[in-house]
Amino acid sequence: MLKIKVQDLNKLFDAISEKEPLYMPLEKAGEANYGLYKTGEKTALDVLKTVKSAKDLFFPQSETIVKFKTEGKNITVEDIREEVKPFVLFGVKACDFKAFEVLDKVFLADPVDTYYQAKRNACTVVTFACRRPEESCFCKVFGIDAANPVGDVTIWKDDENLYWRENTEKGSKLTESVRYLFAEGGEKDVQNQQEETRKIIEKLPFSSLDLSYFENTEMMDIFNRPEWQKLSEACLACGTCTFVCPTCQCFDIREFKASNDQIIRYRCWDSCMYSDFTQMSHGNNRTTQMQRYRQRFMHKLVYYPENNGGLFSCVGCGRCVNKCPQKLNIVKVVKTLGGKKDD
Amino acid sequence: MQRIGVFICWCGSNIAATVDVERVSEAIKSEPGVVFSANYQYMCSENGQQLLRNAIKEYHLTGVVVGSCSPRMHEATFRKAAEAEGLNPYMVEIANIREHCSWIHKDREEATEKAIILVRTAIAKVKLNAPLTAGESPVTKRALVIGGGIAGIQAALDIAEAGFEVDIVEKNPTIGGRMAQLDKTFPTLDCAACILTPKMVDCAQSDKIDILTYSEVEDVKGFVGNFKVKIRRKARFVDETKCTGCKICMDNCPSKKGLNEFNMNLNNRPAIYIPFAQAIPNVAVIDPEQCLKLKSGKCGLCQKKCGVGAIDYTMTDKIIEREYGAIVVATGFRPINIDKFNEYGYSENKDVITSLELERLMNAAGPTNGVLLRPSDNTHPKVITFIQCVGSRDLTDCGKPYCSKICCMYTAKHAMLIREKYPDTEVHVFYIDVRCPGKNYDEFYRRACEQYGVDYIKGMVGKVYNQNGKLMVQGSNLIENEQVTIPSDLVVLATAIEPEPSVRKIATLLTASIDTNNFLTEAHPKLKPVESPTAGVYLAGVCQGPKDIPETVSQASACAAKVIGLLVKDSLKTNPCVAQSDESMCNGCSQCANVCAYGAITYIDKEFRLGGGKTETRRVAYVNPAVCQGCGACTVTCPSGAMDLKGFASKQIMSEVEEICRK
Amino acid sequence: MNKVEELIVKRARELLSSKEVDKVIGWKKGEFYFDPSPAVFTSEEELKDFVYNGFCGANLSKYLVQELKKGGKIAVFLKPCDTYSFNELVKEHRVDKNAVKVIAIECQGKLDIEKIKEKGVSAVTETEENGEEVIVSSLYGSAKFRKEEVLLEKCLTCKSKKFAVADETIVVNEMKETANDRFSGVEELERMSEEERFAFWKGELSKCIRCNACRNVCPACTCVKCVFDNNASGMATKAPADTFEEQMFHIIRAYHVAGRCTDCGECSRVCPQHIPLHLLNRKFIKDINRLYGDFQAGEADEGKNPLIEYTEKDADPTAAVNGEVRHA
Amino acid sequence: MTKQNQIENITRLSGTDPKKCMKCGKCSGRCPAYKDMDIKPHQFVMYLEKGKIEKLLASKAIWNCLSCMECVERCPRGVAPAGVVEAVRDTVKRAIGGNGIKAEDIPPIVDEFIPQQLLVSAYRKYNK
Amino acid sequence: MQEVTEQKKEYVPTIVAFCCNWCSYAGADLAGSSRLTYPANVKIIRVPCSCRVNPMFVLKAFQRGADGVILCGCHPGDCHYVTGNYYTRRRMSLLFSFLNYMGIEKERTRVEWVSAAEGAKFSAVMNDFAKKINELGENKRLQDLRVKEERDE
Repeated sequence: MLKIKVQDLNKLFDAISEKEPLYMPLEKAGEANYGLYKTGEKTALDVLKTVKSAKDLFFPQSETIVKFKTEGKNITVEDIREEVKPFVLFGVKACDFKAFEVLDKVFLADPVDTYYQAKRNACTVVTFACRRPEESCFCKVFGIDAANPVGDVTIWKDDENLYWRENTEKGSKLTESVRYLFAEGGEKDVQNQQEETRKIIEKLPFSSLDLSYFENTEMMDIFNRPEWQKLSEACLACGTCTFVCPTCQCFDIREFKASNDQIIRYRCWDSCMYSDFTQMSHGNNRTTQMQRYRQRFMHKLVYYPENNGGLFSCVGCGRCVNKCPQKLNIVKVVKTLGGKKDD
Repeated sequence: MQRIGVFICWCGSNIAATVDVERVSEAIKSEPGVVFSANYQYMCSENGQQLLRNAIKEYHLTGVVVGSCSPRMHEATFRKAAEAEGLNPYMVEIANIREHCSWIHKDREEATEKAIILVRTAIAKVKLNAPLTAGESPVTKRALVIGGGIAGIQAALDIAEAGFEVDIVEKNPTIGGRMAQLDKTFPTLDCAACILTPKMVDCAQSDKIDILTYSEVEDVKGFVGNFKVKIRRKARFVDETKCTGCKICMDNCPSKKGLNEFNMNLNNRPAIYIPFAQAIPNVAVIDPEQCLKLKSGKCGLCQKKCGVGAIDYTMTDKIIEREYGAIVVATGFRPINIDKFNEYGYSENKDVITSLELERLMNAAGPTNGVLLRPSDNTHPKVITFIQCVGSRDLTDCGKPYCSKICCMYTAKHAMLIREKYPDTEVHVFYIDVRCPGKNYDEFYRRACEQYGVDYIKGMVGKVYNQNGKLMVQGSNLIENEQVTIPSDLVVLATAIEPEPSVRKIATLLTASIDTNNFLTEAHPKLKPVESPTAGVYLAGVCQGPKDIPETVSQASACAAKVIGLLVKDSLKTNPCVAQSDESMCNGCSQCANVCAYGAITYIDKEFRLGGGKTETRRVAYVNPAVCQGCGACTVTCPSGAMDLKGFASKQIMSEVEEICRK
Repeated sequence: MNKVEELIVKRARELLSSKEVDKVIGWKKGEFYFDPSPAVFTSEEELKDFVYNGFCGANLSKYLVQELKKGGKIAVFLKPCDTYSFNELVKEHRVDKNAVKVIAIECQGKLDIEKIKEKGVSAVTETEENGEEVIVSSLYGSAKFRKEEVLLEKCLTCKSKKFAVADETIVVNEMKETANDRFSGVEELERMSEEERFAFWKGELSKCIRCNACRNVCPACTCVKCVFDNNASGMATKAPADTFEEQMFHIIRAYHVAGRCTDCGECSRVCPQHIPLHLLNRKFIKDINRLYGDFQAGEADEGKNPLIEYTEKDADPTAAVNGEVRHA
Repeated sequence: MTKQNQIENITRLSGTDPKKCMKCGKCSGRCPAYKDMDIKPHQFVMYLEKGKIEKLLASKAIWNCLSCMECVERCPRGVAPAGVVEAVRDTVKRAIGGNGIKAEDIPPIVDEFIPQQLLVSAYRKYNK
Repeated sequence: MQEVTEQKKEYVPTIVAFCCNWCSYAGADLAGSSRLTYPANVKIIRVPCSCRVNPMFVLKAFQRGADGVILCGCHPGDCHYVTGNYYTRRRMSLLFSFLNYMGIEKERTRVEWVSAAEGAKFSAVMNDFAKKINELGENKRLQDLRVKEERDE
């Protein structure tokens, strides 16, 4: 294990970013989000939850897929894919890291999403153990250890030091390039911090959330529960929950006419909360907000696990709990539906 | 697939000298959708049009762009040519490469480049054009005239003369209006009744005119050519078809306390009355406020005395509904209330009177039988002082900011008549300005000074007070730079006039706009002075702005001409470039109707299928294409974009923008 | 249970039991003390979950649009600022006021849980307002704050504690008007140079994730189909694919509610990125007041808003933009 | 102070726009002190409009105006001749300097018959 | 004017002018028939009334690379549709003030009233506006980079 004084962190960031683009939580206009580090930038490593998750780096909110050029009656297709240069994603929390696993199962399964894959392969992920999880966190429910995330490198941080552990070959390569900034040691401090953190996690209000209902109930029984109506009543149909969610993976493919002979086809995040979600030429198979609301949670808790060996597509990051304008969230859904298992 | 033909006009050398027309045609050829591109010396010529027509036929064109002079010049020409060949005329767009290009640029390169862009822009628009068809709506061949004063009478007579039926709705028991109250008229001094009453009789005798007195417009629906109007016929308590106007009822009526409105409340009349001798219809009416029978059930004398059994105390208001093709508003005016001008002491002194009251005091049929006696003691006034601009040109709360226009002339008339009839009377006139533009008007005023010795004093009166029975008129004589005080026997105030207040309700019903002074607004102050912005509604007389009798009559006849022009048509072609609301997106917020100057937008409840067998009823906007003028104000007000304008659709304009900005 | 909440629940119970209304729109308790959600109550039994506390910031008026479509008479609890939204909805025929019983309720300003968390207090179990102080109790003890430290942005610059409409009122303690000037934020920006303003908004708007929360929560945004969702509008966008789209969305959003925005502040409250959206809306409000005379949307449930109104003497755009003119 | 400044100053003090005057003379027609005024109320407005302030500054009428405000009250165009009179008087007064009435002189001369308004008006009139 | 254009030859700004059919478009026609010049980068779009101009059109123009947008309508009080330009006046006052508040240079947007008789005014206004836009140069604050990329190619 290696360690570096917190006051030397900027040296570390500069050193990494000199070699490869470095993406990490930055504070811009008062909010912490992942962004490209440049010297002098205001970092936000201590913020527990960035507003948007780290998934942007592999699956950005909007991404050009292909361009078309028309010339008279001819159309040429321009492949805009370029080789993605290696980059470092720094400070990913355990929940967000777990979310990559959820996304991988979607994007890397056959047929492989090459846009996602290129970025995923090019990235060295430095995960960051949580020290002070808060009341909206419930990663434990999904078997995540917030005190010991994996990734290519894992870091811990206390008031004095940042501790560094390489986990993979990619991690070693990164470590090598910045090794000169580090000193050896810190195992004990990390261990102590982990114990502290795990103690806090035990006490968190949602840590005892019980998901067994969703594992043991027939899909249609859950689908037909009358409570969905009440649960969704206050939903504004905005996309906040889906856009801050680290595992939401739906996207829409749209076109933009950049000029008279140039069309850009791009994809952008879609939200199952939107009325045009899965809109088809015949119309829409979900016509009410209740149905759309149900879709989101059925997908997270039932459909996705069904297709992926029981893996839930929620990682308990709690962003939706914090950000929903009307304070609706997955915890309320789980408790409302799961609380009446005997029905 | 669109098949667009592009025609570039040389306009002789007007375009071709600065724009390389050959290059433009060539550049346009490769534009997607363009199947034909040519240039020609004079596109507007017979041969040019033939070129266009041939291309439409040969290439089965779905759209045409002509790069030529301004669309304001030849759009109609090319549209007609296209239509002749079976192409919808609204599939033709003009690129203005003359006024907006060749004529203003010197550099050939620059001008040619710009011309190409302008033509491309027109192509982008025409690609989104939709064939439009002018709608037709039938015309009800009957006109409504609201107001039975001289304006309404003249308009009705002229319309009837052309052979159309016309109804006059008058809220008073008789037609005649303000003019009937006047004694003499300027500048000829002929008697008002002598020239007005024959016209009133003509109205009554015309088989085309239906006079609905003692009636008010209650509701107006519909639009130009197709108005549906509800008219309230107030209970007269006298059967119009039976009453002979014999006046026996009047003589026998025991209630004599009703104020005589016709005589400006200067004397009294019975509860059952005919407003004046030449009233049309010459039919009595019962004032329910004064009638003992109606108030207390005790009396019924008139019914007993009536030889033809015309009196019916059980009569109630009736609402009748009629249809009209055009409406003339001629609601007239009234003098403003001058109680608040306490400097003139109108409410304190009986001998301070308004000009209209003086008219009655001088009229042979008036309360004094034409002998000028002052109201307080019925004596001849020896010194009479006139004050002009009372309430006119006055920015305070009491007055009106505008010039009432008629006062200078009628004051001169009054002064002159008094001096003529009572040469021993001293007449003074306080004035700010004497305004007499008009044929023989200034001459008239000068006559008052020169021939009749009326004393005109330049200056305004500051105070009128009673001192020992004399009215002391204290004012400025600005020419002499003196403050003068004139002890007078009678003071006459040239009171400002204002639109009859009922016009407000009528304006609302007709969605005709009203200005800050309650005058109806004309569609254009110079070019459409008798039209209201609401199609099919015309304005005559003072309801539109202060004016005298000759002007009123001219305007009324102008209205009639407009109405006749409308009613001779069997149907009206509507402008197809009108707004239309996409009901599936409209949520009936009513913002669009608020900005529509023409009242073209109404709201209907419409049922929508939601899927799953469910339906939803929603309030949505409906644009009446016959009324909409196509300005587009509503389209911008609509946040959802449900409202769009045909021929100038948002998508079309945006595609033009895109094309212009393309480099 | 606080006194106001007690009275509200009591009244809701009466209304439901007497069948005077078919449903009640209020707030329902969440997982914590600080996360109540808007909810529709149809039975007395459901009312056990009714809450009204310092975290009931949500404006309930917009829910009437969807609930009224289902039929029945509804009682709704509206805070002073929410009553303006209600009037605006009535004005635009979105809500039939005859089918609604407006119960206007006391509000002393609502609290921002994120501000409290930023102060290091988590696991809040209760709050108590004491004049200008707020006592926040949590699992880890209690803390005292000055009210302005923990109020929602929209409550810091509350425009009025007057009820624009009320069939009945439930007010226990007098509501004090705030002395804060709600336009000071706009003025601060106006004083900046164009470059500074541009940089400010660029920074703020670059955070936008186009989640549409600001639009969807807005009581003035009730279009059947929003231009941004309508592929035929030529303006449809789903993501901030380019900085222009961020700008355009926020310009058009603010413009479309100009003259109709009551300044309820919900847009800023719900923004996950804390973009000060109220500064956009208030610019329009400020300009309207400056150019066309003071106007408060939602003050009445009829009448025209300044954008569908005019006077002949209105300022010319150039003078208006240069700030040279003011309404006389 | 240049003449132009002086004109602007008087206009500002008077709170009236002399261009609004339509020269009807109603102010002078109403003025109760008319006979004693060497320059009449309407002339005050006109001289100001024409910039002939030396005439105004030399006028005796500024001391004769009763400040009854009738002219202001009656003006149909919202012009305030008395405002101009007062503005001129203030200008003259300020040029002379010093106050015409000292506060300490008042109590001895006040008796119960002096209306309060007179005192107020005298202060307005003779103090700078 | 001529000088400025020559100095900055490398960048020719794009100017979109929305003109109402009844006054300003006719004013532009008159400018043409009077041979009163103005720069060729001013391009006119005909609308029935200035009140037809949706703020979205203005934004669209900027998105597509316009460097200046000007709206011309009948003089207030002379609107062919009676009240149309009164609404325009309010809408654009508020919109342009708002754009400026967002940091967009206020000289990039303008409203002018040009009657059908004012050919000279039309040309003068366009010359002046084009000059201002030339001085400001390329619009970089309200543009779509995707469009710019394609344009610059």
